[in-house]
Amino acid sequence: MELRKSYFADVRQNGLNEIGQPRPRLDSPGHVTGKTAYFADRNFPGMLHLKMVRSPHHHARIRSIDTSEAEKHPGVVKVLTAKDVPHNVYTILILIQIGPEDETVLADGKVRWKGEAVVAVLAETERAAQEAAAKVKVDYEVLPAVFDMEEALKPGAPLVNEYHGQNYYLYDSGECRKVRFGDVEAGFGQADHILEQSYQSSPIEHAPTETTGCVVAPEGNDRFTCYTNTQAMFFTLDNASIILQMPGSKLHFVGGTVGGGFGGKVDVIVEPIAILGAKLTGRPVCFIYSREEEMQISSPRAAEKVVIKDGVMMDGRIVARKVTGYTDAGAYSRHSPYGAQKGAAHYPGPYTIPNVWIDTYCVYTNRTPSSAMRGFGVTIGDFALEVQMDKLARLIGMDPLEFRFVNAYRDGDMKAHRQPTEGAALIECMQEASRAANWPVAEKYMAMSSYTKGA
Amino acid sequence: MAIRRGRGVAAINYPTGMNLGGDPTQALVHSTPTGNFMVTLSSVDLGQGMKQIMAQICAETIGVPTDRVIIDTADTDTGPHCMGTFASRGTHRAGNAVIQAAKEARQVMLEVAAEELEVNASDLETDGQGNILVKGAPQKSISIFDVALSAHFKRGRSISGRGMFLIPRSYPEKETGAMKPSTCYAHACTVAEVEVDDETGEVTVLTVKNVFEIGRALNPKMVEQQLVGGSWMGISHALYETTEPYYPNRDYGGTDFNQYLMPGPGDLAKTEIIVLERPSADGPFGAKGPGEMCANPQIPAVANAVFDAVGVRIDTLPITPERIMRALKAQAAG
Amino acid sequence: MAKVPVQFTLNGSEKAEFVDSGTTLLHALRDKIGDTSPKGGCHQGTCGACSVIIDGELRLSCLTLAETCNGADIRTTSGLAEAGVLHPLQRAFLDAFATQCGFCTPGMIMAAKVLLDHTANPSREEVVEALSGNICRCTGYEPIIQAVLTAARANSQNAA
Amino acid sequence: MTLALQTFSTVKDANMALQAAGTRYLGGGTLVVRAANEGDVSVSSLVRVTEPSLSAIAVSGGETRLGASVTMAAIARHPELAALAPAARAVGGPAIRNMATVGGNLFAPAPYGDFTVAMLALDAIVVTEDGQVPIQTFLAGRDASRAIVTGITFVLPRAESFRFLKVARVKPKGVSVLSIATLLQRAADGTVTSARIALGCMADRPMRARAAERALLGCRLTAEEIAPALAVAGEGTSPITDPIASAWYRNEVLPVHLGRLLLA
Repeated sequence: MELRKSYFADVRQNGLNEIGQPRPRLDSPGHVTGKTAYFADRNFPGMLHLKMVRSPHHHARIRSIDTSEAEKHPGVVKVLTAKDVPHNVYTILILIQIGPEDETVLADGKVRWKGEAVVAVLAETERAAQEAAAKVKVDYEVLPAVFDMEEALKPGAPLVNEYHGQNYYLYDSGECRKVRFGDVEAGFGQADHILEQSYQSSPIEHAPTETTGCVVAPEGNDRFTCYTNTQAMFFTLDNASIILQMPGSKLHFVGGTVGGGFGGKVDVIVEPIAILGAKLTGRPVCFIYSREEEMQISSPRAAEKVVIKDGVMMDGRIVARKVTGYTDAGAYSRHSPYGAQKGAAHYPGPYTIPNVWIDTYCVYTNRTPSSAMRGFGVTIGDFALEVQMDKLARLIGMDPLEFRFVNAYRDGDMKAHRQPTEGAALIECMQEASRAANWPVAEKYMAMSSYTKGA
Repeated sequence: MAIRRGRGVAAINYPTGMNLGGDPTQALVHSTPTGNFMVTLSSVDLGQGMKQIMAQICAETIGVPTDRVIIDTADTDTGPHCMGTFASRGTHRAGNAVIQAAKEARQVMLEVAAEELEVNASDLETDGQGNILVKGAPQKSISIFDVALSAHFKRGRSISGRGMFLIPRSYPEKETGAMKPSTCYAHACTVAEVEVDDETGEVTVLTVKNVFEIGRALNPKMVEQQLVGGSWMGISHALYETTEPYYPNRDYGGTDFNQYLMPGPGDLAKTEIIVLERPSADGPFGAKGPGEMCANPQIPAVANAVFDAVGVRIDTLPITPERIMRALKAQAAG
Repeated sequence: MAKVPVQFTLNGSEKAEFVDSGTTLLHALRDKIGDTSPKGGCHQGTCGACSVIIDGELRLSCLTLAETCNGADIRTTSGLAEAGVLHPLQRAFLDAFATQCGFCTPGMIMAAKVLLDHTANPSREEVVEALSGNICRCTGYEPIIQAVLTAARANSQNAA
Repeated sequence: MTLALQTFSTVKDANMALQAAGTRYLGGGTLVVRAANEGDVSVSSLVRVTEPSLSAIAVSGGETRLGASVTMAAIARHPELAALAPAARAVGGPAIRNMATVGGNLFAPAPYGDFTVAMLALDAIVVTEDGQVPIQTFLAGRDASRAIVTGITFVLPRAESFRFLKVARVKPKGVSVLSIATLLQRAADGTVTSARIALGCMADRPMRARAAERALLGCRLTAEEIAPALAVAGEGTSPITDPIASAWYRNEVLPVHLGRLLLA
């Protein structure tokens, strides 16, 4: 890695002792000696193992659940179903007033995705829990499922989630989050070329080497200590408090040393049910996702579809951009309504475009609920935007890098979501890339600056 | 058979934080009796090095070496609130909270030192090595060790501080979408060079040249860790990864690291990282969040390079050999 | 439940425990003996985080039953430092900033150690091959490869 | 019920124990211990055998016998088995190769079982207490097989006649998109006089590419002359679709990779 200090040297604070120094990481000696304590490195006598009975169907009504054989299985201490969960229908962003509550901790009457948690089995050993889980009998009536976002948005599509009433998240702005800036149709009217293209991704897993999980130990005083690898301590504690209808003062979360997260450990899934198990049995409980669960049950990055329509002039200026983004939330909201609107603010990209129209939809389908991941709401949008930029440049016969200089945002430029640009540095990144990659651009672009339009 | 070469470019920006729900983090700092500094937080280290960076930020602000700072984080019985580690917010939000707390603690520390040295606190400075000196008269000094002892046992002062950083909630305007979902933006431009086997659709990423603008590299080696690993993940996203390979068909989802594809140690592109620093107005020492954006520009850069190599557009991620083969066949069929 | 005796040498000290028949070595080490340096990243044999050295060979402790290890010499990363002095590989991982979350690190170090035990001056290709069963999600592998190459150089200089 | 391991000193005794319901044979553990870890509760008992002959490698003249417990690592480092080393090294990473056995590989479902693809090209004989069966027969009936495999025998190929290719997305240790093993005898003028081609991932278990084998006879290994063989390489295949690749893709690239292997 090279630090190019020549850029922005005038605004950088110098004379610092610790900042800017490549100090050794204080946690690394623990890592290389195997001494770092992750949540699962805590072991308690009498600890129970929690295994989840999961839905084998994408969408089904639950006619009945029979746990009697499982409860009799040797080593089984407790079997939990929806009725055991004090506040079973929840949604994590309720903490920031983004509702409705739309997800069950344990399925109640219906499953909406293959892999959904239905019954939790707590046993003396993992093996006993697995064997007992196999003895839980759930009678399902399979329902039609919908996997394709466009199909889901059509009238008559199977309804994924009754708490929403339709297969999209209803924002205060309606069926989508909207950004309106300038007059996009007028922009298309003046454009030399119009290019409309569609981009698609599929779900992506965080795949941290440490799977999601927690170990819960009763403290003996009605308090429970939860050793967890959550990415957000109080967010998880507060949601657990709501789900369990327990005062937050009864909960003690310990974490902060996580074997990789990448956004995959911001859902509140394992902790509430494990705490409930510890409360109802009085025993320590561990609930750790298997690798298969991490891969297919834990929330992935949402699949997205992005349709971009651009109006471009022969001189390279983009004069109008219309983006319709679809985020595949899967069966439940989790963080997806947030991600979709984060995308709405991002979609114009790092470019100054006078006429912008953005609609972003959060769509429900019968698949594993998606959630946050590194680059949440932006990563797939950037793929679409930057491939589109390449196509536009080629369409008008311009060098793709020069085309980006023409449109690059600079300090003071108004973004479509009506924030003035501050601290821009796109131009300088491109100038340095031009040099580093031996991709020459015209001198006028190398003379540009993010500071002002004039330079 | 032909191995065809191409290159592609992409440029991106990336927001720091998530203000659409309000974005707070708090920190507490206090001195031990011998002048070590305890930072208490509830922020989570996912491996990106949050603990180390908070230690350096506290050390810089107090004016002591980093090894005099201890990080106690992610115990909800002791640590004040943090929204969480996501949205590139950790360094930025928690760092600001630590600075505020450390400044308050530093002020008390200087006041105690001033009493010991019988000067005004405003006349004092730290040398970064654990001493407090009178400006312009460095021979007149006291160690922070002694200042802390004095505060604890003689002067009855608590060398401590509280830090709070909150970006107030932004509510998107319904009709126009006017909103402030984040604060400062990081930037990047990546040029990728690929080889595509036009008989099998296999893509080899030869080089990626990444230029990242991240505000301030608080610890350059740790920044490098993030950026190198992120660049790898970006390539991985471009060419390999998905839990649903036949999306929207729900079948054949991988369940292990053999089936969930990521580049192995034998697939590494020659990776170049160049870092620019345009300090952000509101970041700790100008820092922005580099952790997420570093994995984004490689995806379109690789996609554009594939097009440059073989003349077909793959607008669906991941860009698998199968998608390339299908596109090449469609192209050949005219 | 039938308990079976297991007895082996772990990092030079004798260990004897009774475990449930069918218990994996990974569980025996972590839950019975208390050596948590091998990590359970998949329990499928696909991530390498649980790698240990058994009688000089790299093995996955998650797929090895403890009772098949009677009499074996087992080495884990927690036993690598001697009298508090880090092994050159551990030193090299620190110096190369080759750890981020650290979860894969003990397994990586085991895989690298077996390589260096048999190959004094490995090529980059040999290092890549040696690490190929171990997943890292943070680093992009390059710093780890560099750390192993550096440790190999340090080893061979010491030997010279 | 817990998982219990029974250890026997003879294959005969182990075979008896293996007749009990819920019992499976433990080789290197890469398949059965994984299944148990993943919650396969249909297995409650594991059987293993410590008989030394199972771990023996015997090469005499060309005749080779590998005990069923011989590991991939042992094959890869055995000086007389150099021709097979690429196939042995195709299996897993270093730790897996120290565990995975010849016997286990015979049962590994696609996309695993690369070494068995090599064995199929060699027309190996699979040995059990019940007798000996050609590998192709064994593979066809492996799902119902109850007798412990004790070893595998074959004629060691001359290095120049045997070729092996594993195509993987992830390097150096990905699982197979497909694997190919070829054993070709050629006349002095270079024309192929006999050909055996085995394929991995082109069905749920290793299979022979009979049509391509026939088409290669009498050909020299030039792009032109092998073209007819490549054109029929996919005959009779029924490739798996999995997260690595679709059946369509596997069929699409099989002739490409076979061609490259033959021309290498």
